[in-house]
Amino acid sequence: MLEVRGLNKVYEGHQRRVEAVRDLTFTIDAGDLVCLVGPSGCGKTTLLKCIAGLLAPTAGEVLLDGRPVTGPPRGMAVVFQEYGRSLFPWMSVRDNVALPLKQKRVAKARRRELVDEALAAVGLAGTESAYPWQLSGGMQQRVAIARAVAYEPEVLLMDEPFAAVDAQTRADLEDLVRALWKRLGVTILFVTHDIDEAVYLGQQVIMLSASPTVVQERLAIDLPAERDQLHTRADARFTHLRTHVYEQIQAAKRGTRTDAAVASVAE
Amino acid sequence: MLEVRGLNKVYEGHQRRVEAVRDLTFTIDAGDLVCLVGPSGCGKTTLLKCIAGLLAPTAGEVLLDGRPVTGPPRGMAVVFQEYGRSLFPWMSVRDNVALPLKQKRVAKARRRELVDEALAAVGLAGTESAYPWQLSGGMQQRVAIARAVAYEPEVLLMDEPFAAVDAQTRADLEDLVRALWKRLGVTILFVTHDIDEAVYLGQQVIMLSASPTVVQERLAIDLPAERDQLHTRADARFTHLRTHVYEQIQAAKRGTRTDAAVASVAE
Amino acid sequence: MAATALKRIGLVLGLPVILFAVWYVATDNSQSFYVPPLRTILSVFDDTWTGQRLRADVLPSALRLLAGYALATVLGVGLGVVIGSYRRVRAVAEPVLEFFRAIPPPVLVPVIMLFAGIGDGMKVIVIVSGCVWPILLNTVEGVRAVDGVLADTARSYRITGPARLRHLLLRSASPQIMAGMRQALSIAIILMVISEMFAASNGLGFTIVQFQRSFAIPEMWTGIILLGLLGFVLSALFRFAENRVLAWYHGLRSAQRKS
Amino acid sequence: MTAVPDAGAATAGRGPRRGERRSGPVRGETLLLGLAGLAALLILIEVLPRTGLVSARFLPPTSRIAAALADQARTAEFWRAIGDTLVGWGIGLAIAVVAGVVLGVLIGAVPLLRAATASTIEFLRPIPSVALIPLAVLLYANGLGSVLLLVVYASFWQVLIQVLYGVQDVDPVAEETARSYGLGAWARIRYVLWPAAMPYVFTGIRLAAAVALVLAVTAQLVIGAPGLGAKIAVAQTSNAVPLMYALIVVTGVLGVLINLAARVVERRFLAWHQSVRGEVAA
Amino acid sequence: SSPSSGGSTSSGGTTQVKVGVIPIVDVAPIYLGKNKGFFSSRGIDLSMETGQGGAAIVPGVVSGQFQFGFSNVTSLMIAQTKNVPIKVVANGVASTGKAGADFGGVAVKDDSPIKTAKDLAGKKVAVNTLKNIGDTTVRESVRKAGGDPSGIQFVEMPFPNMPAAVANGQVDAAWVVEPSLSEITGAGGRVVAWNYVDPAPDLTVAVYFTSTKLLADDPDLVKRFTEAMNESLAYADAHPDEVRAVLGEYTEIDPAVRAKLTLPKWPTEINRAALETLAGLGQQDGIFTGTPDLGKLLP
Ligand SMILES: Nc1ncnc2c1ncn2[C@@H]1O[C@H](COP(=O)(O)OP(=O)(O)OP(=O)(O)O)[C@@H](O)[C@H]1O
Ligand SMILES: Nc1ncnc2c1ncn2[C@@H]1O[C@H](COP(=O)(O)OP(=O)(O)OP(=O)(O)O)[C@@H](O)[C@H]1O
Ligand SMILES: [Mg+2]
Ligand SMILES: [Mg+2]
Repeated sequence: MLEVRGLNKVYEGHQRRVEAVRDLTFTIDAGDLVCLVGPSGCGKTTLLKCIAGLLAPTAGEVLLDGRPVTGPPRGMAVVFQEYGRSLFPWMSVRDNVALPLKQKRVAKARRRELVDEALAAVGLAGTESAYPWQLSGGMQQRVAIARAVAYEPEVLLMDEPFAAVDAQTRADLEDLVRALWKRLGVTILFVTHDIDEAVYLGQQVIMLSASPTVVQERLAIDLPAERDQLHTRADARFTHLRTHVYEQIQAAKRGTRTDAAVASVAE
Repeated sequence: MLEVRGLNKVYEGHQRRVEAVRDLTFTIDAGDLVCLVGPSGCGKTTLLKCIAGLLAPTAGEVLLDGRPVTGPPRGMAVVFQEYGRSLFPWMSVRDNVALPLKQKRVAKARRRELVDEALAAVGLAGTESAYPWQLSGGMQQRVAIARAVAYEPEVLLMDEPFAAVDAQTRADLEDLVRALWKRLGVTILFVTHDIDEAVYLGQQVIMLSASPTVVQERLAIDLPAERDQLHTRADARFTHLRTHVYEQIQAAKRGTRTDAAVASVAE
Repeated sequence: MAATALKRIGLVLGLPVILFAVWYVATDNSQSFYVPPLRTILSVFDDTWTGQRLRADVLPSALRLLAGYALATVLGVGLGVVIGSYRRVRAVAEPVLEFFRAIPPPVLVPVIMLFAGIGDGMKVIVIVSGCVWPILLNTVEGVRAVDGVLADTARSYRITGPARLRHLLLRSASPQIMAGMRQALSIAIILMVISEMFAASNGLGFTIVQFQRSFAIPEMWTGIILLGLLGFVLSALFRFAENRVLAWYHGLRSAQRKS
Repeated sequence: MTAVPDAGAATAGRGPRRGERRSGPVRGETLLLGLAGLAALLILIEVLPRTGLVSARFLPPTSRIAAALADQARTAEFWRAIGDTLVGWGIGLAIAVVAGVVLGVLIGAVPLLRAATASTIEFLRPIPSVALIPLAVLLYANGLGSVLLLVVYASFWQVLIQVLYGVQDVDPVAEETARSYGLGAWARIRYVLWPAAMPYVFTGIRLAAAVALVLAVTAQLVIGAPGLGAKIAVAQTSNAVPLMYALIVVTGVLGVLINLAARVVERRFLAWHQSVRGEVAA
Repeated sequence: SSPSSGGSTSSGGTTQVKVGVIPIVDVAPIYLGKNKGFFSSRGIDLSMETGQGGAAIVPGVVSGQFQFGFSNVTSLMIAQTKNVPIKVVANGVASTGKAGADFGGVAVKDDSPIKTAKDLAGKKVAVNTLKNIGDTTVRESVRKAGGDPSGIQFVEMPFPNMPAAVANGQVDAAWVVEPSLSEITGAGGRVVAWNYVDPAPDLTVAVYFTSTKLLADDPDLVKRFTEAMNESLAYADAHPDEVRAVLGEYTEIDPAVRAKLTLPKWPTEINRAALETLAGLGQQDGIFTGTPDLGKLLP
């Protein structure tokens, strides 16, 4: 459904030339929930922007349903890492969430419903009329999430969407994303730095290497589909998987690949 | 050394009136490393800004060395939650880190040394001449940290400073902060959402309640002073403490206080 | 590389060439005394703007223009920073400034003459009196709009006084200040002309007004074209400077967009 | 530890604090301070001729200007002149603002258009309205058309340039957000580009408002279209110095009022912007 | 009247006529004549449009926006050399011809070392427009007084600003007309040269003109305007008190000044000989590029 083929992205500046992504190839099936982890600065955001059609790759291509992505595709929602700047400061929280729906020509009543639901789901009921800059960092981030959730997208790209919220809220939001995924069959690509989160949420975890970036490993998470914060995280398999991912990330940062570990998981 | 007394902060807007902090009273001794946790939107950032002298409390006061704080005190460094916006976009990474030192009249050679060290410590050697907006989110956040570290402050306030970096980098930065603290005897107030991090880093953890915000509990972390990522986190006491903090945060979100748990830890 | 250069030249010259062509054709049979054929205008251009005249009229004008513009920039940015930084100063000064801003230069000039005489000083002051406004207003707004987080950062690191001015206020407001300076550039040219309508005996504006008065209409049009060219050249220089000063800003704004 | 708040920082720290009060008193105070500023100017003009620094023959003291103004205020002709000036100003400004904004957004949003028009804009901008007077008279004599031509020509550029700079000021993350949610060109202009450019546009409108007034009066002054300018011209040629200053004062006061109105509108529409919110509540 | 008359609309037998004038003393007759009905009796519905000088009036007349205009003769001669399609239709205003009692002259401060026109040589003198009637006539005055006019530095500024410029010493002398002349003399200033008197007796200073197009299209209207104008001029010349009164209508001159200022002469005849002299002076000073063809310009 979503195919990334030989993706390469080089940022050319005045004196700076950064090869953010060297060569990425992977596929995500429709309805998959894939988590993406990788060292800071390895090109996750870059990759997401290329998939979202916001950035033209230097080489390679992104295909969505077999068609190359040249601009933002219909039915896609993105939660940006720079959540604060992605909210429109001139609009109330409600309007921020409602605007994409309006664009999508959702009827007014339904729009209201969706907005209210989404805001309630992220724990922001009651802040509808506030401006984003009147909110705390975590609250702003949740507005951005609510906007994506209310949009009911077919493909959802999230770039470290829970970085600014507390542990409890984070757990709730994780469950929200899984619920949304199950209910609507959304295809989700989820960037996170929290390894537990990646394993808890994903059906698949893609690990990126440090720069020059390639896919370090792709790991299927063979935990049961029904997950909950208490039991899933206490599961031995969970611990095993998270340890593996952790080791891979460490290896990625060192620039090596611990093939032994892969074998031990893939066995 | 740092005293917060009956602090109350109300934001008055056009139609909105938010009591961000109801009544906070606590003391931090010189050379303490205190972690602050609390639900998203409970007023941690507000508290930090009041301590930094950037925001006037509605009631109550902040005392530093017995004197009331009315403006940013000398020798204090702050890492803001909105790291991206706290970097000067017109300056290179190097200049961003060097500017406060210049202001502090650190000699040129020493300045260069400090800047290079700090950037290397956060893993950003080689990006000195880039502009902040040419960096990834996590890299930007690390520039902000490097700036604070290079400043060699006496009091260091950090607002979720590791939110945007990967697990491995985060662990490294945690150790960096502890090393800095030990080396310079800095007083550190560290806001985090990561409970493990709070317990791992702090000598004390202050838990805030949900809004209207008061101190829910203050917990001394009785782990050995020498900590390391592998062993400390595997320690049973560590697990015990983190579970306790987690329960308190959950309770805070529900608006209750699990006094039983407090007793069990404080015993 | 050559292709892009060619494209740029095409973009710069394309529209003007088309417009001049339209002008040429549209006025070719013009009988109107005041709208002579472009052909006629162009044919007198060389004789009108001889080296002698460029030296005697255009050069003094240009010098006054630059002096006035420089002074207005310093004044506008300086006052703007102060007014933008302090709400009370702004409250006191704004009505007074708005008062003067609304007075037309032709009315203001005699008043200025009362204080500044009729020499070059007066003309420079007239230029300043008109082109300081866009710089001032934009600086005020730019300084008021400094990002709150950035301002907090500067304060917490005790970046105050001149360092704050240099590293925070001016840089942060510079996109808006540049907008003001660009506005001011063409206004300075306009006021150069107006100032030379009073007590002048040389200058580009003076010459144009003389042409107008003595019914040398094609020559007057050449003067207008020359003003346009002057504006174009100055703005090209300005753009060059702006691209250096705002390199970070253009990079920041277009980093994601273009690539 | 010597982490001590020092006095300098303490005073600096009070800056934003002041602004934290409710906006009501702030606005009242602003008004009072503004009036104080104007009063100081009036006193200066009263004192200057009295100290003999300039002759009262050429710069009459405030009291005499006020007397001349009071005389004028009793005539219907005076109010008609103000009306005429405001009509020329208002229509001209409206045309300039609409044209400036529409073209500015269009040119600013389409990079190719921007590149292709830049040189032409820079060529046309410095052409003074006064040089266009014969052309204006040729077309419209001393009617409203002449005034409008000069007013629109001069103030259009002010809006256009500000809009061009404003459009470029959109936060790329906000822009990308809009694009990723499939906002069309029009929606992006309306919901993202326009609000982001608004601070620049407001400055442009305030600049243009004054320039329009200046040009309306100048046009009347030079080509005798009815209005304050024509009255100033008569007062000038008649050597009626106090009257001339009275009329100039009226022009200036119009400028102050226009700016006041612009500020009120701005506070409403830019309540979200740092420049306004920074002032009302920290 | 003819409906084809250039730009003017006729209604009920009267033709609407716009005249571009400068709101100064010189044009009092046309206001007076309008009040007296000299124009309406000839089927002319007259309205005055004030402009600040040739730049505003001549294009208006040429384009037919105004039917007639008022201008000084040197400006019109310049226009003629440039083939501007205009024609003089009536006299405008003339010097009184009396040194010591004319409506314009070169004035200095009371304590100025300049005593006579001869002393103006090498000095800084303000005129309202350069290369026009002011500087040519001032030069002639200096020449006649035995001075050398070549070193005079003329500075351009509007008449109303001259009193201040003279008082502040920004210029050594200023060629001014009423009422600014009264302003200077009232403050103790002296007149050192009568430049409208010196070049020729009873110098015609300004005239009314129209476009050649209107003259061709509607000669009848022009004829009626000339008649009415002449009647107005004669009436004004004979009734100075009424002139002083009408000044109160279209100017803001202080009543005290109005009562005392020196009025010009308003003969109906254009003084051709004087204009030829003026043309000669203009040519001598290089104001014209060619020779003005007075035959073409004057009726
Ligand atoms: N606009 C830009 N100009 C130049 N280089 C850039 C730009 N944006 C990103 N880069 C570079 O590309 C690389 C990858 O950046 P990217 O933002 O994709 O990383 P990331 O994986 O999202 O990191 P993080 O987890 O820290 O957010 C980095 O080295 C960064 O410096
Ligand atoms: N400028 C402001 N205007 C109005 N209300 C504000 C403002 N800043 C913060 N608040 C409100 O104050 C409360 C506390 O905000 P604060 O930013 O201190 O929370 P926080 O604890 O830092 O949260 P987070 O962990 O999400 O960053 C929130 O309810 C927020 O809406
Ligand atoms: Mg990123
Ligand atoms: Mg916060």
